[in-house]
Parts: sequence; structure tokens; C-alpha cells
Amino acid sequence: MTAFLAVVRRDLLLAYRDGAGTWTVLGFFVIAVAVFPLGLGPEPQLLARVAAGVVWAMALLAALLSLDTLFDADWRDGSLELLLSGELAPEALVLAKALAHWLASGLPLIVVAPLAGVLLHLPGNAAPTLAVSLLLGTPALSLLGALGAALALGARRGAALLAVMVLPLAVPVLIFGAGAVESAMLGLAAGPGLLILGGIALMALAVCPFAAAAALRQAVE
Amino acid sequence: MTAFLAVVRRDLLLAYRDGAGTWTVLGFFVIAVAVFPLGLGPEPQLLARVAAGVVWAMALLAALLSLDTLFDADWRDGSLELLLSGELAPEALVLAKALAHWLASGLPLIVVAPLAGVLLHLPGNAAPTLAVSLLLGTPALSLLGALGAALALGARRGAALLAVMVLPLAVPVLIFGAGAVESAMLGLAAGPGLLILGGIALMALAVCPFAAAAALRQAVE
Amino acid sequence: MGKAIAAMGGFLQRQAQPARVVDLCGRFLPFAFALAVICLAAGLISALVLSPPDYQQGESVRIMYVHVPAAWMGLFVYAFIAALGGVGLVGGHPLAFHAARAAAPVGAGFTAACLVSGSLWGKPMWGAWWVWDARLTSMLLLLFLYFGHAALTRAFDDPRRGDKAAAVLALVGCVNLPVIKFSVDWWNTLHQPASVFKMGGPAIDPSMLLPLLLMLGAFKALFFTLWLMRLRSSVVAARLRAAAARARGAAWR
Amino acid sequence: MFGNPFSTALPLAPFPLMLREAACWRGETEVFAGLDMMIEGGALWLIRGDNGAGKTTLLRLLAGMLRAAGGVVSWGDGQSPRKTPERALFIGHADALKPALTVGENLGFWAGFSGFAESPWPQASDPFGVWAYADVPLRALSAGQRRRVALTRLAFSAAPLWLLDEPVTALDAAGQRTVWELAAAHRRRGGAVVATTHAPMNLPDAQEMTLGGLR
Amino acid sequence: MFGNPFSTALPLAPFPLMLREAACWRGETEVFAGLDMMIEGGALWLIRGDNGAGKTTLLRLLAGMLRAAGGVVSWGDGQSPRKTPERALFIGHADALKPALTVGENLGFWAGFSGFAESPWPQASDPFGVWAYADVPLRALSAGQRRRVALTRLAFSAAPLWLLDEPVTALDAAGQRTVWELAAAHRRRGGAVVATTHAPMNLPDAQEMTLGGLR
Ligand code: HEM
Ligand SMILES: Nc1ncnc2c1ncn2[C@@H]1O[C@H](COP(=O)(O)OP(=O)(O)OP(=O)(O)O)[C@@H](O)[C@H]1O
Ligand SMILES: Nc1ncnc2c1ncn2[C@@H]1O[C@H](COP(=O)(O)OP(=O)(O)OP(=O)(O)O)[C@@H](O)[C@H]1O
Ligand SMILES: [Mg+2]
Ligand SMILES: [Mg+2]
Repeated sequence: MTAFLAVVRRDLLLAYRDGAGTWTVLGFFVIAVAVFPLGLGPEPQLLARVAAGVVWAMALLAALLSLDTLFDADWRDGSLELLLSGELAPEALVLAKALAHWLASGLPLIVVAPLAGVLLHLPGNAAPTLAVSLLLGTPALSLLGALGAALALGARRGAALLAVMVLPLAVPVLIFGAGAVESAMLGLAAGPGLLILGGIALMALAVCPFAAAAALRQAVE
Repeated sequence: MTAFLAVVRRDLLLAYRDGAGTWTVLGFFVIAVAVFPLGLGPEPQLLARVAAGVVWAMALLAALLSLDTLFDADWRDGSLELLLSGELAPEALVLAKALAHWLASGLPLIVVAPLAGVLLHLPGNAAPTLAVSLLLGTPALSLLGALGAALALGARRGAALLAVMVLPLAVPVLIFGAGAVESAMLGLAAGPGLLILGGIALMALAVCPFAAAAALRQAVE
Repeated sequence: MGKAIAAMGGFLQRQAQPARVVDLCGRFLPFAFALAVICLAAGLISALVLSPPDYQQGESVRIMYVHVPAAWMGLFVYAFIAALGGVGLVGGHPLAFHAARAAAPVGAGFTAACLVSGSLWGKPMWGAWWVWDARLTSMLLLLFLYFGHAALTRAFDDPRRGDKAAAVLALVGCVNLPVIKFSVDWWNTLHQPASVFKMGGPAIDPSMLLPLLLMLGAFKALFFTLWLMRLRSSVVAARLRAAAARARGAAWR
Repeated sequence: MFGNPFSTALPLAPFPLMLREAACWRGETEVFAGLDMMIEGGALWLIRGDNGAGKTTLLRLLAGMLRAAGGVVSWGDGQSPRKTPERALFIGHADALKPALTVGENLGFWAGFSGFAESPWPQASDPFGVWAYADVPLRALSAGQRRRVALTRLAFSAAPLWLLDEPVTALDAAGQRTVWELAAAHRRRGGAVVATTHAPMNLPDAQEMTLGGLR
Repeated sequence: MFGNPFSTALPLAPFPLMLREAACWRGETEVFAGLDMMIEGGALWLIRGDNGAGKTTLLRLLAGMLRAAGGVVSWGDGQSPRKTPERALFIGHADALKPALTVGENLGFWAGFSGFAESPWPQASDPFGVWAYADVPLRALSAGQRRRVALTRLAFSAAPLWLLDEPVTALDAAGQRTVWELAAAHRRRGGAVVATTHAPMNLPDAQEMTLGGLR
């Protein structure tokens, strides 16, 4: 447990101190949301219509963005080998890193998403659903991303590979997340969509750490 | 001139071999364009309406994405100091790196943009304007990005900083680029928008290499 | 002539010694502060009590007396730090950088005040907190530029490096200023076109112009007050850091 | 938990670590084959050989970070190093330190991770004198200072086997002495040390092995 | 352009390079001050000092990569190294090589960049025997092999002043000999060499300087 917490703490510290962490994700997200109206034109109706999709798509891209350093930096500087040869089980290591990734990039997104909603004229009644859908969906993104990052570790063109691998896995999250917000916007029940999101997150929690741990063991050979 | 070409050649080779180059940009762009219809829902009219904006916004984000390694990798491994102490003037070095960045990330975007347009139901008559606007706009993005990357070199949280700095400078490119495509879509004259884009590119060419060279000299102190 | 310039340069050189700067800041501060208080009192009274409500906008027009001076100060301070940055890059004196670093957050504050007040005003006027109109967007970008500037000055181990990088950014970012100013003329926007500073004199009633100018004076004086305070502490902090580093030096090696 | 390494005995370590007919490949090349070696508790092995001879590869094999392509690698209790990586501490050229964190944060993390101490920073164990830079970010250190920080991990490791890849690189004379003193103390506690080096060295009772006779 | 470094004379080099009362800061700390030094053509300087004494800092000052905080640093013709960085070749711990490129591509780039040869790969100048790995990506090399590739740049440099920061790190005995032989050949051509090292070394007619006497 100490080792688990030590890893989480260190990764949060690095995310805060370093370029590729919290600040980049937030910067990217805010900027992406600001860039859209500039590209699409200012009509509030159009913006409101696409708001849910844009926020979710940008959340996905922001999460992807911060993934390629998830194991890569540790692998390059020799940390990963040491992390894997400690008492901590590789599965727990993956979990610790995914948790830190979510705390450093998913959580801030959830906090600023309502603001993004306002800028894109998302109707006020959909804002809580947006936050809840992100709360359920982003952990799944972090877990799936950890799996992808472990698989792409040390590969040539790892970053591109990562994107190509994680995207298909993450698409259901995106569809149900954006769908739930859209239902709320139209006054329909968002519950079913959110339930499915929760289900996906639980499934990712059950599968990803084991698969990613296996991939990591291969990578440090 | 040999030195200039040597730098361009090496950077292209690295972009092709390494993660952070051409493949990542292309992967990101294609995926982002593919994610949108999933987030927005499949109605062709809505997609056509947002196509120009989405393609341009994604082109901007893709360019930003590949920027943070523009000088950073060279700085970390000691190459930058050697590059700056050769016969090549720092301004020429910036130009060479920006050119390579454009060839490795701007040009492939231009090639796949029409395809993205098709995926998003962009009317056929706007496709040439999309290509031309990207052809004029992406060099400006590469040059502005080179300036930002040089300024952020060695900074804490460099990547986030880079985004915050480059975005305000790059917004006019986005606005006029997307605007020209939209005009073409509506059957209006796209010429004036494209002319302004060209003007911005020329201005960036006149200013950025000098400003970036000044920043680089600071960075290797 | 050359002699006069040399004498002038020598004078400035003497004034730019850290101790002298701290002393001068201390001397000007009370005046700037007093001016700010006086202008603010007069401006607020004439803006909130004496000036008439607008025949179209009613009482909400009074937001203008905060909004417009804040906007002007946001633009002015940006030009100010860009000029200081240019002086610092060319002349190399650290004082210019201290001055720019001291001014930037204050300018960002004015810009934020303009955005917030405009947004509060927009809700009753346009029915939305925010629209992606050219002027609003370019003002938001100005705030980003301020953030970039502030982040750059703090982002390096060596503060001089950050100052220089931020100066380059400030100079390049100046292209945004005319865009903000003329966005209302170049594009058809929701936002009001210029009525005070425009060709052919102000097109605004004196009963509204006077409080506006008073508030502008108050904001200017407030800016100088805050700026002098921050400048003084920035210079003092640099001297303290240098002394601490010198003390640590031997132990370090 | 393990206190000062100079005073405390190691937990029972299942020496010897044995290589029999071991072979190792990197990529698609055989680096060495048919290697026999027996590492007893208390031993100091110096591995020598030309550049590219396979010294680092051998250390990684002993650490359980590489799989043997042939032959047997096993501890005295029959366990393979691949299953028991925690028995070895490997310190190589990649030093597992983060430039963005301070010296204290870096070492504090590794101490916490290996369950070493209550306190986040192992001040009591500072053989290389890096405590003075506790608050300095790692990126502001000189090459030798950075190496000292990496080696400080020796002072709070509970691993019976130390694998040191060119440990004295970039260290000044005092630092080099400290490395060999730490190694000697570790051997007195019953641990073993396997180090590579290119420097001519006369350490008493060190066993030497030279790789790459084929070359 | 300059052919084999062992045979050709250097272009006229404006020695001596002089330091007078030079001071240098890193971040907000003074590393050294009041340093005097005169580097003549044909000289070999060995810089010594404890970890963190400022050896690397001194080399970077001589290379024109750092600004002196006080005193004078100038070449014989009055030029400052900051204005004439091409007169020095600096090889440090960061080796300016790309792991993703092959040895041939890496060296070919630097040769082309410094205008060395028509051919992209300087096969004629291969003192360290790295030609054999021309097609191997750099990331698959051992530490010493990588160092050899970095040092191969010495063979196609036209700079009169070589600044070598711990050049023999990670090299085997043969590699170390090659470094000092190259340095000797460079001195015979009229060039100067300034190297840092922690190894005890007896090179005849080397001048020594020890930094950090204050400590
Ligand atoms: C967040 C929203 C807003 C922003 C960012 C904003 C920005 C600005 C800026 C930058 C200026 C100064 C331009 C110059 O110097 O010429 C300005 C002036 C002004 N704004 Fe706004 N504004 C906002 C909302 C509003 C609203 C809702 C109104 C009223 C309907 C308004 C009315 C004015 C007026 C009357 C001026 C003075 C124009 C002049 O006399 O030159 N603004 N605003
Ligand atoms: N980038 C930096 N920022 C701030 N301080 C630095 C930086 N690099 C080095 N220093 C400090 O400057 C001093 C001199 O460092 P330098 O690298 O010159 O030492 P050195 O003599 O080469 O040591 P070593 O033998 O360890 O290589 C050290 O105290 C070091 O901590
Ligand atoms: N990641 C890798 N992929 C493929 N081959 C490798 C890899 N790492 C090393 N090699 C090759 O394996 C051989 C042995 O390398 P190793 O690092 O063990 O050598 P070494 O004896 O430690 O050399 P040095 O003295 O230079 O450190 C070398 O020929 C090297 O080129
Ligand atoms: Mg090795
Ligand atoms: Mg050094």
C-alpha cells in the first residue's frame, strides 16, 4: 500500500511540475473549446447543437494526449524496471498509474467542463449530466489508455500506434457519453446512457490492469 | 546551404522514424475527424455545416501537438548547442526546422484533408478551397509554432505554455482559413480570405525566424 | 544635442540603481494612491448618481463606467509591457524587465474585469453571457496573451531568461491590439462601435463622457499605485535572492 | 524497516546465484553463450570486457530483466531471478531519476517505494553527501552530483545482490572511494556485489571475469 | 574539405584563448570567480576538481555556450568565444545523437552539417571503429559503443579547440588510448585540447588545473 501510494503521489507531482501533465491537458481542452466557435462561426444554436459532442471529443483527445508519457518516460529513464522489480504487483502498478493519470487529467477536465459548456451555449439543464457522464467515462478512458500505452511501449512510432489502438476501444465511451448529454439536452432520460457508461468503466477496471501488466512485463525484457 | 539541407533532411527522417512526427499528426487528424460524427450524430447536413470548422480546428490542434518536440528534443540531447555553433545562422536554422515541420506535418494534412472533407460531407465544390486554404495557412502555423517552441524551450510546463502562447497568435489563421472554406461552400468568393491568409503567412515568414532565433540564443545559455 | 542625450542617459543610469528605484517608488506611491482615491470617489459619484440612465439601456448602462475604462486599461497596459520589453531587450537593463513583470498581472486583472463586466452587461443586453463576436474573442485572446506572459516570466530557473522570452512574446502579441480596437469596424459585430476615441470627436453625451473620463483617470492612477508597489517589491525580492544565493554559494560547492 | 545498511544484517539471502551454460541474445545477435558463474554471499565480482562485450547484458540477466536464451540461471533456493527481481538492486546508466523533481523528492519516492522508512526522506542514509542539495531540482546538478544521488539508493536497499554498471563513472576520487566502501560493508553483511568497470583497479579479494574473449 | 585530421594542418587558429579574472554563474549561484588561464596552440589542459566544482561550466564558457558573469574571455584576435562558437568542438555527456537513427545517419548528418565531406558518411575518418555498426540504430548500442560514435566527430572537425568533458567515460582501454592519440595528433597540427577527467592520468606535458580550491 505504501508503494502504491508512493507511485500515485510521485506521478501527481510530476504531472503538476512537468509539461505533459495537468496543465497541458487543461490548456489543450480550454483552447480546443475556444477554437471551435472560431472555426464554426458564432451562431449560438449551432454551437449548442454540437456542444456535447465537442466537449466529449475534446475530452477524449485530451486524455489521449497525456497518455503517451504514461509509461514511456519511466521506461526511458530506467524507472519502469525498478518499479516492476519492487514488491508491488504489476497489476497494482498499472492501477496506481491509471489512478494518477485520472486524478491529473480526468478530474480537472470534469471541473472545467461546465465552463466549456457555457462557452458553447450548452443548455443549463444538460450541465449536470455532462459532469456526471465525464465522471463515469474518464476513468474508463484512463484505464483503456493505460492498456494502450503499455502495448505501445518501446514501439517505433509509439504515439501514433497508441492513438490507433486506443481509439476503437474508447469509441463506446464517447458515444454513450455524448449521447447521455444530448438526451438531457432534449429533455429525455439520461439514466440508461449513464448506466452503460458506468458498466464500461467497471469492465475496464476488471480487464485493463491485468492485460496492461502482461504487456509491461514484455516491454522491459 | 548544405547545412540547411542537412537539417531539413535529418528532421524529416526523424519525423518519419519517430513517434512524434508525421504518423502521429496523421493519426490524430484522421481519428479526430472520425470521432466527430460519433459525438455529433450522423446527420449529413449538420456535419456539412461544421465540416470546414472541424477540419481547420483539427489541423491547428494537430500542428500544435507536434510542436513541443520541435526544438526540445535537440535541446535535451545537446544537439541544439552544436547546431547553433555551426556556420548556419540561427535564423536559417529556425527556417530549416520550420520547413521540415511543415513538410512532415502540414503537407500530409493537406493531402488527407479532402478525404476528411468527404467523411464530413463537405460539399465537393468547397474541397479545392479547403486544400488551398490549408496550403496557405499551415506554413504560417509552422512558423508561429517555431516561435512558440523556441520561447518555451526549457521552461517548466513547456507544452502547456506553448499552447497558451501559440493559440492567440494562430487564431487569425484559423478564422480566415475556415471562413474561406465556408464562403466557398455558400458559393461566395473565397479569394479575399485566401489573400489575407497568404498575407499572414508572409508576415510570419518575415517576423518569426528572427524572433525565434533570438529566443534560441537565450535558451542555450 | 549628443551631449544632452549623454547627460540624460547618465541621469537615467543613476536613477536605475536598485536602491534609488526603491526610494523613488516610495516617494511617488502616496501621490498615485491619493489621486486614485480622489478620482474614484468623484467618478463613482458622477457615474452612479449624477449621470442619467440611458434611454435604451436603462440603469444597466452604468456597467459601462467600469467596463470601458477596464477595457482601455487592458489594452494600454499590454502596450506598456511590450514597450518595456522592447527597451529591456535592446538596452539590457534589468529594471525594464522588473517593470514589465510588475505591470503584467495588473493588466491581466483589468482585462478580466472588462470580460466579466462585459459578460454581466451582455446577459441583459444580448440575452447571453457570451457570444463569439470578433471583439469579445480578441479580448479573450488578449487575456490568454497575458497568461502566457505571466507564465513565461515564471517558467525558468533563470529569471532573466523568462523576462526576455516574455518580452519577445509581448512584442509579437502586439498585433492583437489593433485587431481588438478595429474589430468592430472590420466585422459586423454585436458589440458597440467606438464612440469616444474615433475620427471626428466623441459621439457621446458630456453627462456620460465626464464620469467616464473620471473613471478612466481613477483606473490609471490605480494602475500606477499597484505597479509602483509591485515594482518596489520585485526589486527588493531580487536583491534578497541574490544575497541568499551568495550566502549559499560556498556551502553549495 | 532495515535501518542503516552499515550496521544491520541482511535478511537471509539464498546465495549462491548460479549461471550454468547461460546464453543471452540482444535483438537478433547472440551476446554470449556457455557462461558459467557462481556468485556466493560476500563475493565481489568485477566484470571486464571491451565495449559491447556484454557486461551490461550480463548484469541485466542477473537482475532478472532479461530472459536467458539458453542454460540455467537460478538462486540457491531454485528460484529464477525473473521471478524474484526484488533480490537484486540494479544501478545502471539510466538512473531512474526525474529532472523535474528535487533530490529530496526523487530519493524520498524510491525510499517510500521500497518501504524503507517512515520518513519520506532517508536523511540518516546519506553516504554521498547529497543531503545538502535536498531542495535542488535534479536538472540543476552536475553529472557527478546526479550520479551520487542515484547511488544513494544503495544506502536504503534491502536487496542481497547489488548489480552496479560502471558505478564510479563521473565520480570524483572521494565518491569512488565511498562506492567501494559501501560495497565492502554490504559484503560484510553477507551480500554480494557484481560490478562492471573499465578502470584498472586493485581491490583485494575481488573475483574478475572478462567477457568477449571471442571478439 | 579538411580530409583526414591526422595529416592536414588546421586553418590558422588565433591562439591563445585567454581567461582573465573570469567568473561564471549557473542559475543564481556563483560557480567560480577570478579564474586566469591561457590556452596556447598545441597545449593539453586537464581540468580536475570534485563533483560540482565547475569543470563542465568552464568548458561551456570556453565553448561560448555560457556568458561570463565577470572578467574577460577572448581569443588572440580579440574575438569572444560567444561570437565565434565554430572555433571550438564541445563533446559532453549529452551526445547529440538520435536513438532512432542509425550510426551512419547520425554521423552522416553531423558531417554534412559541418560541411565536412561530399559523401554523407565519413568512412575515411573512423578512428573508433564504428563503421562496423553503420546500419545499426543508435538505441541498440552499448554505452561504450555509443560514446565511440559521439567521439568519432573529433575525426571530422575543423575546430582548433577541442573541449572534451570526461571523454573516456564508458570506453574500454583501447578506446581510451585512441582518444589520447587523437588529441596528440590534434596538438601536433597546432590545435589545443582541454579535457576534464576524474581518472588519475599521467600524460606527458599536460598542464593541470584544479577547480574548487575553496571547498
Ligand atoms: C464579455 C463581453 C465584452 C467584451 C470582452 C468587451 C470588450 C470591450 C473592449 C475591448 C472595449 C474597448 C474598445 C476600444 O478601446 O475601442 C469595449 C468598449 C465598449 N463596450 Fe464592450 N465588451 C463586452 C461586452 C459589452 C456589452 C454587453 C456592451 C453593451 C451592450 C458593451 C459596450 C461597450 C461600449 C459602449 C464600449 C465603449 C466603446 C467606445 O466608446 O469606444 N460591451 N468593450
Ligand atoms: N543547469 C544548471 N542550473 C543551475 N545550476 C547548475 C546547473 N548545472 C550545474 N549547476 C551547478 O553548477 C555547479 C558546477 O557544475 P558543473 O557541471 O560545472 O560541475 P562539474 O565540475 O562538471 O562536476 P562533475 O564532476 O560532477 O561533472 C554545480 O554546483 C552544479 O550543481
Ligand atoms: N537494446 C539492444 N538491442 C539490440 N542489441 C543491443 C541492445 N543493447 C545492446 N545491444 C548489443 O548487445 C551487445 C552487448 O551490449 P552490452 O550493453 O551488454 O555491452 P557492454 O559490455 O555493457 O559494453 P559497454 O562497455 O560499452 O557498456 C552489444 O554488441 C550491443 O550492440
Ligand atoms: Mg555497458
Ligand atoms: Mg561535469
